[in-house]
Amino acid sequence: MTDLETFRQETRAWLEENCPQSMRSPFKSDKDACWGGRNFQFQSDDQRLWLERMAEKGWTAPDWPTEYGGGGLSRDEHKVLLEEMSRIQARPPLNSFGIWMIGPAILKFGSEALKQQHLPPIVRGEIRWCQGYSEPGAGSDLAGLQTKAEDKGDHFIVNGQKIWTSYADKADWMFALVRTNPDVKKQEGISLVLFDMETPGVSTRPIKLISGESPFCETFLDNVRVEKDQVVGDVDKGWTIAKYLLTHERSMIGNMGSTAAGQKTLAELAVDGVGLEDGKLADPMLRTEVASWVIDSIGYELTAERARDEAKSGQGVGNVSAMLKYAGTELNKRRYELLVAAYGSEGLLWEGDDRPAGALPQQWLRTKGNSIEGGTTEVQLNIIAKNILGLG
Amino acid sequence: MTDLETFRQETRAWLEENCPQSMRSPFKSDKDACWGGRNFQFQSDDQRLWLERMAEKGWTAPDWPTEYGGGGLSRDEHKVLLEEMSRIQARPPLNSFGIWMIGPAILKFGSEALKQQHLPPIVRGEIRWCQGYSEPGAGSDLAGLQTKAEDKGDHFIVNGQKIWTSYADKADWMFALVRTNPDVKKQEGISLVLFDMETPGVSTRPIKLISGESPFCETFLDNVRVEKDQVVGDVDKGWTIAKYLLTHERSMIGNMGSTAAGQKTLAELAVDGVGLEDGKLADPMLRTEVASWVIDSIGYELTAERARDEAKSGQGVGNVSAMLKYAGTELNKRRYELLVAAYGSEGLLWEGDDRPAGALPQQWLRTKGNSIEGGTTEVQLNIIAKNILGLG
Amino acid sequence: MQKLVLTEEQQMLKDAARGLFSEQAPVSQLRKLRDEKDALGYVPEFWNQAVELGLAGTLIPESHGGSEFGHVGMGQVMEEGGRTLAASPLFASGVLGACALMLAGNDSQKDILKGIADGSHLVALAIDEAGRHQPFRVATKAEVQGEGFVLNGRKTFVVDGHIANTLIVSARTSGGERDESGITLFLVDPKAEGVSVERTTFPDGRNYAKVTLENVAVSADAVLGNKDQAASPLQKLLDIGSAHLAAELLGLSSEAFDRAVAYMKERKQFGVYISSFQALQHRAAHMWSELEQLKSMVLKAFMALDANDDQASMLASAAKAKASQVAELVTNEGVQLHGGMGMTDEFDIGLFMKRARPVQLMLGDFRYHADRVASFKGF
Amino acid sequence: MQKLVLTEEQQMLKDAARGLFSEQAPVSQLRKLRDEKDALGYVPEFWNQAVELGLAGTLIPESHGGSEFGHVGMGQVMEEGGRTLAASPLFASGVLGACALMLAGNDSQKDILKGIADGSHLVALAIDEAGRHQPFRVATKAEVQGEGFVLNGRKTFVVDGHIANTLIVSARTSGGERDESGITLFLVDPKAEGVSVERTTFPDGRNYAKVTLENVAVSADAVLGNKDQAASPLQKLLDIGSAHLAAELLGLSSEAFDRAVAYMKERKQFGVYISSFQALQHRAAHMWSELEQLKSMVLKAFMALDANDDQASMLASAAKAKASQVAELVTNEGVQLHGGMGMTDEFDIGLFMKRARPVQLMLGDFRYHADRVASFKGF
Repeated sequence: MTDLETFRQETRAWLEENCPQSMRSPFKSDKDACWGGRNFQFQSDDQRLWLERMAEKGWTAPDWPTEYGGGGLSRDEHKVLLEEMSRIQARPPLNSFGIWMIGPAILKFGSEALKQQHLPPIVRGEIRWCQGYSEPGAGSDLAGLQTKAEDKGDHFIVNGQKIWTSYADKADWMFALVRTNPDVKKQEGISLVLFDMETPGVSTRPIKLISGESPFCETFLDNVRVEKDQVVGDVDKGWTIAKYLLTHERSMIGNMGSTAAGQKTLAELAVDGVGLEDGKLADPMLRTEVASWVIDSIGYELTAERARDEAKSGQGVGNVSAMLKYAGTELNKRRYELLVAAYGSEGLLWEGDDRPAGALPQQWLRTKGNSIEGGTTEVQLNIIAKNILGLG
Repeated sequence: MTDLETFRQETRAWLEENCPQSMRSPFKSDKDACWGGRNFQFQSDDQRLWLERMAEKGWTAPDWPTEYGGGGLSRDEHKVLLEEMSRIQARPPLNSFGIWMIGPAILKFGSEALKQQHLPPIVRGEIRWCQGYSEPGAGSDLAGLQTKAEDKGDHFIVNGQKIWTSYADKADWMFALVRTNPDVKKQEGISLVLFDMETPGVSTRPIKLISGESPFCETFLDNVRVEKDQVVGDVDKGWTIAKYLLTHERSMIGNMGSTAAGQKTLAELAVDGVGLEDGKLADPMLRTEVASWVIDSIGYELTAERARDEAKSGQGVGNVSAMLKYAGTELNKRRYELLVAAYGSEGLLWEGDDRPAGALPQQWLRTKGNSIEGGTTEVQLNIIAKNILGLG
Repeated sequence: MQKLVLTEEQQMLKDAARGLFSEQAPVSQLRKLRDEKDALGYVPEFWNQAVELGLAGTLIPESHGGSEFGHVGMGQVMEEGGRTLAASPLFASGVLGACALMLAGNDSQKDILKGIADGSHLVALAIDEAGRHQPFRVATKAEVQGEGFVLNGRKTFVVDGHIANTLIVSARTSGGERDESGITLFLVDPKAEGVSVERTTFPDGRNYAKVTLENVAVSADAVLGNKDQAASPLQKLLDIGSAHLAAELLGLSSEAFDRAVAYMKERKQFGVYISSFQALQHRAAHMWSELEQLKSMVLKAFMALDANDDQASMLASAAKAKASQVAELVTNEGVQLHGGMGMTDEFDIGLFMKRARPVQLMLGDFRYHADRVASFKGF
Repeated sequence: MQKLVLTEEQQMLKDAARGLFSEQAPVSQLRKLRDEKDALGYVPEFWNQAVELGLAGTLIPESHGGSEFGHVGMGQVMEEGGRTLAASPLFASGVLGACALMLAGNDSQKDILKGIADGSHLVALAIDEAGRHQPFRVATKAEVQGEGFVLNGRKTFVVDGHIANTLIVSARTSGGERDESGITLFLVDPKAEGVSVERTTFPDGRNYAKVTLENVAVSADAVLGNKDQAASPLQKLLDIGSAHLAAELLGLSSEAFDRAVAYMKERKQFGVYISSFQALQHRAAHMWSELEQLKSMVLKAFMALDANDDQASMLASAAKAKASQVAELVTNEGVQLHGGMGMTDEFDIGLFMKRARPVQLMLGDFRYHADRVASFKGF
């Protein structure tokens, strides 16, 4: 038996023993996710137990080094773990911007002290993080940020405003881009800093979207003290790290074009809404549009697959994340417009438990942000034109 | 009886008496048009007779002053004449860039001597004109033209190359834009000059298009002598006249979105090509596209009508020619793509007399030029954005 | 042929309407109604002012208290109301209610018109039974009972249903569920026994209701028009309604477009105004072109309706189809061009998108009307 | 699951094909064939070189003289041929002809494969009877006569028909004109009495023929596959053909796109390169994105065909649908981005448009295949 097969058997046995039954089913709603942090209210003892057991093995961050609390798994072992979790429909034990975003950045760019300080609590789900990048005036021009960090010897005093901070009102720490040098090219005076959200001068306000409540907040920074040892990487060199994280984010958002497993497809939903006649969608005009969408979505999903396969094989043009982000989010917007058309007025019911299309109106409106957040469609097209096609 | 009614009765009687029977039917092909000029071969005695009779009354240019050979008709009389000609399906006696383009420019901007010299022969169809505007290097940047006119005292020596000169190989005279001053802003050193195509140094070469033979030519100007009294308006001030003529041209080309009287509509042709099932186009997907086109074309035709009505009433935003040019030509391109789809391979037959869709492949290819000639779609969108929406 | 321009009188009405809506029913009014979950769903003070200006009676003959200004006139009012997203019973009562009575009502039924014109009597049309508009697919039944009828069924998407004094209900008196013949219109008192009206909430915060009819007894007088033969006047009514909704979509799309263009001129990115980006300029120019075409189609449809032109139905459908398409384009682009700000509830631009979709769907979306245009054109 | 990348061998084949086409069959070769109204419609010297490289036998088993490289392999060849608009009997004979025999032929019929692989025997498929692809609407009749059959009917759009040594003809042996069952495939010698083959001219200057069958007598041996039951192998054959045409469209669209991008970088307007105009940049970026999606779909369709995956038909139709759409977009934009120069016959870009439309229509256009995808997906 190979080592990997041994690992699979051990993992399967461990999961069988340690994953509570109630944690072996897909999330029913967003509320089922475990985010951890100082003030997190566990939904159940099972949820807490599942997090603790996984964190103890470092499997909340399976591929991080064990010295920082991670699982220390190889690429292949990591894959086996995911497969075995998927086999029993085990829920992810922890949703975390710490694991997804700032953790990898600290691992790659941070000092040893920062690693020791921040990574273990992230793995254990003790500290919940939020991302302070965008600012009201900056928009697509992220590097044009204005939040100012004044050098005070051993610390900075930070003043400014962040926007689109997901869960800022629930997070314990923030990683933020701030301007530490206003006198150089805009990309060259930016630093990535970390601070506790309980620091005096930090306040947040939730943002209501056109689709209703949202995890987004505005964050106001009013003379906030940030210690110098909380800078990731070098002072004024934060833009490199930011770009690294943005590419990461873009490929996550791009995934929206796909239909998640278990979710009904657009075609199925259209049939629910419109009905069939002689085996064909009863509205031939809508059928044309849905067919066109289905074809495009096949292309999108295969392209995402091909990009992964090419990356593994060391082939392909490389930076396709801009294209996937563009195509995926535009596809998702079209999907929801077609759903609204398929259900008609019944699909626009804003409230109530017995709506035939559920929260469709809110979801439809929410998709409009897909082509704005994480780099607008326009920015993605600029990137493709300039970086890939060499137009300029 | 009002004067206008009298005029109508007299006109009707005159036409009845003077319009030969064979001139009372729509053109069967482009070849039926009478272009006049030194070398024109009349198709029939009737065609020649019809031109001569109309020219004698000045009705080849009904609204030009009688002193230059025109009809001297008022706006209302002109309308009555067109109505009465249309009533008996009288063919236009003369197609002429002289009447459509350079004549009006000379009337508005030219010296008395130029009017005396050029307008009467235009009215009589004795001199055929062509337009020398575009140059190979200029494209959309018309004002960037390079054809150079060197001042030699009482004349210019012109060197350069023109392209897209319609019927240059058949025309007697050319009106051309040339650069008389290379040292000022590009729009400010251009003059509009007139010269005989038989002048030494003028040569032409027909251009073959993707659709086949075309009236377009390249025109080479090699040390061509142009008398100074053949400048329309002031030297270096030709750009104003050019713009006046371009707007005129744009609105003529824009008309392409409409279906000419007597021509079958797209819907009718699609039914010919595809057939009906239960009263509906047998291909439901194509039906969706044709319906969408029909709706857009209704919008286009009504907008052209509204623009005319608003202009008459002194209402509206005014300069809508860019929009009509844009919408009309894009519509025409879509029309022909849909026709190709409707007829399928039988519609692509390139040769032969018994083709079910006739010269469709050539027409389809020719439409691709609609959004390029007379100012590209991109230029029209720029004009709308800048001049109408104030974006910039 | 009539010129495709407004007469001086029509232009004056349009200007007056614009003044009223922008001052007395700005977008902030709709926002307030929505946020406060206002029970009526419109502001009576504003409605009174609109009535005072004669707007409710624009389509009603002078003999019945209206100003008889025709569809072109009322269309200008609808367009201007679209610009400010004004909430009022104008469309339900002043367009659909008034025209239903004018098309099919007998003399005594037409007495209601006076109440519509003076704003005291509100009417709502209860036609749809499913999410997608299929006006001749009627399952609601009206069975003869003595001298009158008894009604059973469910209606949905009833505009201003919960504030109506009279409901106009389509029901089947004969034929199968999909037959065009056999449909009859009834005037129903929403307070009658067996009628329940439930207000529902939509993204645009406007008034729509579900109406349930359970053994509702009505007298023979309640029949509007001829028994079994509602299809023809109903179709005419829906043509009229579609044209007026196209006008509303034109108004809201024009305003959303104007706001997007204004935002482009004030928002800077990468140190320059975003109005200087050619890709955005071309998209804006295309939208403007589309809006101009729509404007012509809407005006022509109204003129054809006023002239009883035999192309009126086709033109109304073409206008509604195009309006639905343009509204979808422009409201989506409106949010996109506003960037992140466009996604916030705080900015108004999202409200135009939220209003557009219900109006697009109402009385048939692009697909419904494009299908009709194709049929009219014989393919 | 198989990775969506080419194997080293497939990449080598692609590179070899690209080398051959670009050197031995550049666009200028097609132009010359067209201008000279060449009787054959392809250059035998080039065909011999292609055969020598094994391209004609890419799909044919080694036992019959081929290299058995599969659809992914042949797809690379088709794509590269699309790039240079290469004219050759490769598709008609090497794809359609070879696969028809492989799918339905008996042992003695399969002997033809050797001739296909060595380029000496050319086959053409005569299926269509009208301008729009409807392969199961067959009016051509085959009536039993003695031991054999007698054929009557007309076929159109027969690719490389006038140079074929063998025609594969679909004809009705039973059932009504629109029935799927009752269709039989026949091997017909174009020199047989009653067969007339008329070459027709298309915008792309390629070989298409009309075939007329007038009392053509064939023996029982001429039946390819089972009598009355051609529908199933024919559909499989058409799936294969559609995928390979999608590959050709991918190739020609990619090349047209590359040329447009190159032109943008060399053409100046208003003193700057037109590649600096953002509106054009965004259109180019969108096209590139579309081409990338198409590339994935074409590759996946071939892999599914090679694996006999039950999604193969759906994926082939999806690929052909998308390819038709993308080719129309890119070839239209290609001409537009070249401006006036793009309209001249002198520039090559127009030739890509002229090639694209026949290939889009061949074996079904976007609409035909989108309809199939919808049916596969149950709506």
